[in-house]
Amino acid sequence: MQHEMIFAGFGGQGVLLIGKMIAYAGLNSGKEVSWLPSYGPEMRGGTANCTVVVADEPVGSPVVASPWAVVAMNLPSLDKFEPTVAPGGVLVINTSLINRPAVRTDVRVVNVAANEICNELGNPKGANMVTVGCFVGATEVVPVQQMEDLIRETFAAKPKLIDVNVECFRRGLEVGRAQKAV
Amino acid sequence: MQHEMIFAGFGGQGVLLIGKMIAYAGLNSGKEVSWLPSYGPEMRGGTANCTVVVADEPVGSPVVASPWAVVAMNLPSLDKFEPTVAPGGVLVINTSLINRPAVRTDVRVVNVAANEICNELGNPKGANMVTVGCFVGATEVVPVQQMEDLIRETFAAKPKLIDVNVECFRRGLEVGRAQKAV
Amino acid sequence: MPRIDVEKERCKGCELCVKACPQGVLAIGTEMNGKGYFFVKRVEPTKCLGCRLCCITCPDVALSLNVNGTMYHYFKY
Amino acid sequence: MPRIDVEKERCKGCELCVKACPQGVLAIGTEMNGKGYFFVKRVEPTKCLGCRLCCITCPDVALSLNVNGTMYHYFKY
Amino acid sequence: MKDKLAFGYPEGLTTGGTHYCPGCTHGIIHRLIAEVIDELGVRERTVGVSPVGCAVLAYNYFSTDYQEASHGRAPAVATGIKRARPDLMVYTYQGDGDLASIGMAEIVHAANRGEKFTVVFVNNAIYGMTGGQMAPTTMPGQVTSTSPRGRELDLAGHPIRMVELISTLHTPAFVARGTVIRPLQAVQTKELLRRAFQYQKEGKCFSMVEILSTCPTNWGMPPAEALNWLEKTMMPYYPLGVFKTPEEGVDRAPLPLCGLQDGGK
Amino acid sequence: MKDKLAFGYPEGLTTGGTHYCPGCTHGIIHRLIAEVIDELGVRERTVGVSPVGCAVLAYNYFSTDYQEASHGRAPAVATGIKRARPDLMVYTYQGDGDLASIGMAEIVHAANRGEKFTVVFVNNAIYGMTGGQMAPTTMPGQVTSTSPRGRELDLAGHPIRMVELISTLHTPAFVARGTVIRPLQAVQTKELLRRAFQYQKEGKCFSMVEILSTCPTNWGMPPAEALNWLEKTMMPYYPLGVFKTPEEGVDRAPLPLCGLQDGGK
Amino acid sequence: MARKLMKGCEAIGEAAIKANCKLFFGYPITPQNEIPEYMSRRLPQVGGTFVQAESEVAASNMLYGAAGAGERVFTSSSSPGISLMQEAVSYMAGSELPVVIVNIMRAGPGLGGILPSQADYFQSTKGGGHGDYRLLVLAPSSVQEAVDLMQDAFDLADHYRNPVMVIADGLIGQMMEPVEFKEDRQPCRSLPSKDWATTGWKGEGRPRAIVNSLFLDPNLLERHNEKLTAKYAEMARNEVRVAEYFTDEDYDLLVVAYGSVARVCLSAIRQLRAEGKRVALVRPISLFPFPTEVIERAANKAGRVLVVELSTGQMLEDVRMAVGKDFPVAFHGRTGGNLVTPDEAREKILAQLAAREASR
Amino acid sequence: MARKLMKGCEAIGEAAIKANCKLFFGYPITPQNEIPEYMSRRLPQVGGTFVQAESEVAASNMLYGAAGAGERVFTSSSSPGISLMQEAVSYMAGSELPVVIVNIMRAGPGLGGILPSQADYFQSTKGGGHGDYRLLVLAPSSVQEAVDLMQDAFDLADHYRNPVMVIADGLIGQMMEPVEFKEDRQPCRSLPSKDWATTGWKGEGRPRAIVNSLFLDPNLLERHNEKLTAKYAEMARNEVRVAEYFTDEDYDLLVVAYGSVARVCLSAIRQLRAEGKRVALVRPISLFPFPTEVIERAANKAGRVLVVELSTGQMLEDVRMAVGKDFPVAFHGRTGGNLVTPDEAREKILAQLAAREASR
Ligand SMILES: Cc1ncc(C[n+]2csc(CCOP(=O)(O)OP(=O)(O)O)c2C)c(N)n1
Ligand SMILES: Cc1ncc(C[n+]2csc(CCOP(=O)(O)OP(=O)(O)O)c2C)c(N)n1
Ligand code: SF4
Ligand code: SF4
Ligand code: SF4
Ligand code: SF4
Ligand code: SF4
Ligand code: SF4
Ligand SMILES: [Mg+2]
Ligand SMILES: [Mg+2]
Repeated sequence: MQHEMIFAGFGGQGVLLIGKMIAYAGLNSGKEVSWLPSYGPEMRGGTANCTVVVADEPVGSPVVASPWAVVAMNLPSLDKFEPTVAPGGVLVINTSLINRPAVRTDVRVVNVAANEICNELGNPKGANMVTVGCFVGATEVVPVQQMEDLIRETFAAKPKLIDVNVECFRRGLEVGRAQKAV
Repeated sequence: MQHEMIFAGFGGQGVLLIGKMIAYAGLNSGKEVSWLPSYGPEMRGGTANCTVVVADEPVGSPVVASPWAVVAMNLPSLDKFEPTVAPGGVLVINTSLINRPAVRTDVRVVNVAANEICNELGNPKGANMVTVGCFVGATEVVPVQQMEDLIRETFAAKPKLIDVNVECFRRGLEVGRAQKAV
Repeated sequence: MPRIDVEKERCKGCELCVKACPQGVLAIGTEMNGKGYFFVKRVEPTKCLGCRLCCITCPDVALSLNVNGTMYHYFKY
Repeated sequence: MPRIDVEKERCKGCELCVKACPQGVLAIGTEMNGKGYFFVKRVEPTKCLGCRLCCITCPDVALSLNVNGTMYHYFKY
Repeated sequence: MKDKLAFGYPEGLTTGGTHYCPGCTHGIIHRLIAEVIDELGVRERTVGVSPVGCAVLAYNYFSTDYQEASHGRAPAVATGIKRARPDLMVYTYQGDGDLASIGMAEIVHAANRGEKFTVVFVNNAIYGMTGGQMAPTTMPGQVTSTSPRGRELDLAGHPIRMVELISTLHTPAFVARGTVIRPLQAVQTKELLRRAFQYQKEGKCFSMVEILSTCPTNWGMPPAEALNWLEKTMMPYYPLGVFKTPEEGVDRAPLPLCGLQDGGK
Repeated sequence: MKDKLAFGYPEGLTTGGTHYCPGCTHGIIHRLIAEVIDELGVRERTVGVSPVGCAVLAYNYFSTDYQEASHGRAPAVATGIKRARPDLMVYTYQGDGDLASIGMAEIVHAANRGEKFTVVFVNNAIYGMTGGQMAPTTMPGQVTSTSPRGRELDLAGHPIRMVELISTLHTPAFVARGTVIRPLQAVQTKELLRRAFQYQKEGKCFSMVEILSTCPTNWGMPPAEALNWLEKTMMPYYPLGVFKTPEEGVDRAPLPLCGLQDGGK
Repeated sequence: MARKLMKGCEAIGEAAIKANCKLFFGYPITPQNEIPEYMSRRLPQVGGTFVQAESEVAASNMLYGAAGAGERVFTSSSSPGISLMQEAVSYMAGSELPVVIVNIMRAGPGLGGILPSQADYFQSTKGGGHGDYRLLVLAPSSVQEAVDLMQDAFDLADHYRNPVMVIADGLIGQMMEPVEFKEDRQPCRSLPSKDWATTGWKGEGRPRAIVNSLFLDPNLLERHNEKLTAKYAEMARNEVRVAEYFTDEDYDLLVVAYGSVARVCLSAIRQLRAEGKRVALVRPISLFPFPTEVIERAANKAGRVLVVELSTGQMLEDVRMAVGKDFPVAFHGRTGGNLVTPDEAREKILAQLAAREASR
Repeated sequence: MARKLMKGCEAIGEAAIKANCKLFFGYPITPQNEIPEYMSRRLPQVGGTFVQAESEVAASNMLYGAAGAGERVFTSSSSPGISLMQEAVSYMAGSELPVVIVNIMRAGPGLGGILPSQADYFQSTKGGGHGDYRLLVLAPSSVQEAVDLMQDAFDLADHYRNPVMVIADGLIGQMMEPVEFKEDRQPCRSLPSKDWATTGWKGEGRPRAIVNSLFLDPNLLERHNEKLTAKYAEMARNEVRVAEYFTDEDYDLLVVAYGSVARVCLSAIRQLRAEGKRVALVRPISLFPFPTEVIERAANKAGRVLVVELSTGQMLEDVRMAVGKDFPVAFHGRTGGNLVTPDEAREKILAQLAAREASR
């Protein structure tokens, strides 16, 4: 099995981080992984994305033209990556910042109002955690426990942030699980 | 016809100049010519030489391994170039600074006490003119008149030097003619 | 009356003009422009002195000043 | 008596020592060394003071000074 | 009566907006240059030279002809332009990495030859474009991505003061330092730029204006705080002022500390 | 009583003799360096760096380990050696083309980082090795093979004074200028070299000694006349002395000519 | 040691430290800034020294000095910066100094862009500097391989007294992959003692050490050139590194690609083979020495070759030389920072297979 | 105009002036110092400007600026200096600037020596700088040809908006030969107007001029690369220059050599032919574009090739690519500044003829 994912959003939204967490979670559960950030001129424009591959075999191409999943945290990202999702794949949309529905009908669309949820939990910077939670909930691409451990590790230096971020992740998880494929 | 010549001596002896004059004289009398100075590390060591080719056809290689003539103004030059003269060629030796006779017997050896002669004429820097005069006298490789014109041109800026140098050249010429092949 | 105009698509919401204005005329708004920046708005337009400090400060030339021609003579700075 | 020795193969005949010597001890000779230079000779050896000015001046370290040990105490310069 | 524009968009700038980070003072400096070019009426014969640095795209922002130089070599490129076409007004726009690090030889020699162009030197004490590495002008103790423990003076030396260094050259020049962190200083800096361009226009001398600038992004602080940091940290070490003018009698080459008489003590 | 050697051949030099032209003062400078190395007892841990210039073969003349640097980059090479092996004594020997022209960036930055090596800078106001082209230090009006009408100040600028330029850096250093044209000055210059090497030995600072030197061959005059030309022409422009020492309180960074208040007049 | 997720650039830095390299001289340039940044953090922790040079010219000459003093040392840069090092590279090759140079190539020419490229192949393998010299050039196609080659690079440099260049692109430099640093790694080649290094001459034990590439006597310089040529020939005999994929099976097309692109091609080829298409891949790992014989053999078996590069065709020339003119060598290149995607590789391969079919 | 005896370097300088080049930026280095020295004397006489740059890095960037401002300009240097120009060369190729660069090659690598060499062939023809670019490279074998090629070089540079490199060695640079400057010389190519040059933007007439090689968008950069590639292909079609000697006759051996060495070989071949030996010579004049077809054809006729260079074998690779693997390509090279003498060439040719005989 091989899963290719693209995480995309504005510069400050932390999409590189959640991509990295998925890669780590994959690695920690015995998979082969790769994480590839975009570092071209688009970064200057304020957008960022990364491509993550989690696979059983050593990863072939870390460059992916039609990913299994796209996680879009803002509108430009949706516009850019929606068309690339492989048929039958997954498209996660942060509806807080994206005010249009998905166009594709041959992929599974998962919606999450990430900014509303994190604001609600008093963690306005936690939208990425909500979103990745939702993604994991909807796909089970990596084990939940791995992800929670990684959140704890990530914020180890700022202990106050650990619980709110775990909380964000869990709320996302619920939202995702509710939209799990059946 | 093609004549290849090497003029060699100490740095300050003016061997590059007499080589250049032969080349100019050749050119002025309608020949093809090339003049190639040595510019390698040997120059630092205080010796200098140049290779001149005067020919009816465009000059092929300006580098010459066995020249038709060698003009040696000091001992190191004789040591270095005597063995290279083509059999039947010409070897001019400045006996004022070279206290050994030629070894080669298969070439025509022409001797000239260049420094004595020029000192005698009150032109201690004129050994090169004596020598080239001797060379031209012995070989007629270029027309005498051309050479005298060139001396006048060369010292045009220092008129006082013209006559003494022409004189040196002519005295050399005599010495050379006396040793002309018969 | 002097009037500061904000070109909202040029503004990057850096707040330097807000800090530079001696009169509290400007403040960062809550709307986002096309590039994702919360841009500056006039909050106390009537307090504007026309001093141009905000204009001189703005790194993105997002502000311009219009005055009633008779009111001031502006020197080239 | 101080004695300046000339290492003739090192000397390039630049004459700097000749000009530096306050006593006229040295002069360019008429003999050539192996490199084609007319090298320096002592012409007034008995006038040498042992001042080392020639030695300090010579770019080619062609000169050395020997003295009778009791005569002077030479400082490292 | 109709409204009158008392502050508007200079002709010397293109209208597209810049890629600079919010609150980066590169933008203010751009505007001041454009205004000076406008006011001197030389836009149609001005050629700018962009550096490699955050201002690499300057050619997109000024409405004059432009050349993009390789990293640090803008003074050589400007020398080429000005020697080819002495009628053109030529200026370089260079960062501190560009000018004071890799381009040190080129700036010193262009100044020393007295090339008749103008250098705008934007000193933000860091490599902005490449993501915040140490520059030769980085302050003692300043943390950057290649001085993670802060600039260590025993390993990296003290920050270089380019204006002071260039001022020691004997060749006549106009050399000054300003900043744009407050409106008054921006106005004063514009005056320095005007003088610099004016000297060039008159064919008098090389001119260089160093401008202390912020890099909120790589300093890791909000724009307004960056202005204060600059004032507090950089300005005491990099004094503002006119350091050298081409007028006679103002050469200030330093003299020896002490004569050789007491050397060696 | 046996004779005693009061002036002999220093151990620091090899015995082969040099390729320098007759009367060229490169040779005197070599001897002084060798004597200092001998006297400090550091020969066995000294590494020299030759330039590209007439002293390119210096590695043949000093009896220490040696590296040959590319043209102008000796300070970078020395930085590499010294950072790799701080226990070694490292010095560069550089001409004015090497150090002040192509190598400007490297010397300024090595000095500014405070690299703990010693630079011997031989300023003969010309490119000796390549046959007498103009150097940055060539005197106004001086005829060279690339300044056939004499150095023209409006086209080539004034000669660069490296000691003055390096002295403006804030990083502590020992910077001085001497010459070897008379025995007394040679003795004084040796003292400067001794101090420079001593500072290095103590790990204190970067040190550089500029030495005014002759090039009889390319100046086109006999050796003795060259000494006089140097004295008459170069020395007034390149004053001898100690310009900077690492001791506290002797930083002499220039101050602005005038404040911004009167800027723009 | 456990596998760790690391960015290519940082892994390269750590690999150097593991190879006992304690010195780094470099100058920032995208997309390899993480290397100097990593070294500036890590080296002081292991008693090493990081120097941010004033330029790539200076950095490369610092390398020269440090290597000449006998220490392991490396630098890294990207295309324009590597161009600035060419004089020093020629000097280091001429003076036979063991150094490691990393080039994380970006798109050119000129300032170009910062995205991945392989257009410095010629510069690296044929000599961007002057004179007859060769670098040993290694091209990893994964972060783990970058780590392994980096460690070998120091051994090879020391063994041959020759600069070794490791070239990759931003894809390798910027991506994170799991890597492992072997605890008990042994040098991959014998390491002769550095008695030629300038460590201070005690007057005995060894001759005076002179690090130098100047030979005024043309005969001495020619002898030096012959010595270097013999060394390069020895490298050509012993240091060819190449990965072959499916060359034991049957195939109608041989793809030749290196570095990041090879990996993309391999993805496409695996998929195609699963579909029954007969394709094989040769991936040169050492670009100098070039795996000429392997490619010649594999190409002959296929009768048709496709070279894929992020350039307008540079390695292509070496492949052409290996293959000769008996059958077609096709080329697909992307430039400007654009990558070859697996789909694109697939399409180009299919087109070549079809052409082969048609020509039968 | 009458023929005049001139030193190669000075003739090159005068040729530039005759080609209406009024700007020279350069830095001294042996064995080409006579070029800057000549320009420093001559340019002010014709209202031109000579600048002694602080380094080759600066000189090449001055070239960039002056060419970008629309003026004809050239520089000259020798091998190590040319290495320092590689970044700027890549920039000039990327920004499509017409400049002329003269390299009077000396022996390397590193500081090497100052005597003749042809070991910068790779650097000149394959790209010593980074990225995909090509220079037009011309190699004269006499002083007169240096003059002619120098004048053409400016036209070619302007026509293609591309740097042109003229490479020779100290033999050509230092020797004196008769030369003639034709009074009525016409440009060898059409000269499009330089409306891209930064001459001041009047707001109309032409778009704003921006001299630049930066393209952040990979698609734009790729398009730029494609444009450059097409230009190089056009050069390859139209700018091949080659001299053939005796290729119309029968021969058993083809010698390929360029520049000074070709001339020495020709001497030997003339003599050998007089003795009845069947040898021909192809002398590439343009090294890029390389006369591949001519060599292929001539080589096929001979069935055996001997390449002679002052290097360890660089052009050799291009000849190998042209010839393929069907018959032997032998090589004779001298390095270190040693020249090939006519006798030596003769001997090597005879050996190849004998080998050919033996293999029949
Ligand atoms: C030869 C070369 N080396 C390095 C770089 C990478 N680089 C781009 S910009 C830059 C420094 C930018 O800093 P600065 O000049 O201070 O300008 P700022 O971005 O701070 O305005 C560097 C090192 C390059 N493009 N070319
Ligand atoms: C990169 C490079 N450029 C130029 C040269 C040629 N070159 C050799 S020495 C030299 C200058 C020598 O002058 P200087 O440094 O003053 O030393 P001097 O000979 O006067 O002692 C030059 C330009 C070179 N070898 N390498
Ligand atoms: S012009 Fe002055 S008062 Fe008005 S908004 Fe700007 S800063 Fe405030
Ligand atoms: S200074 Fe300019 S960019 Fe910044 S907030 Fe004010 S208007 Fe916007
Ligand atoms: S030691 Fe003094 S007196 Fe004696 S020769 Fe030398 S300079 Fe003259
Ligand atoms: S100074 Fe030295 S080299 Fe010169 S003449 Fe005197 S002894 Fe000879
Ligand atoms: S990185 Fe720094 S200097 Fe560059 S645009 Fe952003 S704030 Fe300005
Ligand atoms: S050329 Fe000049 S500097 Fe060089 S050795 Fe001769 S005199 Fe000395
Ligand atoms: Mg900066
Ligand atoms: Mg000099």
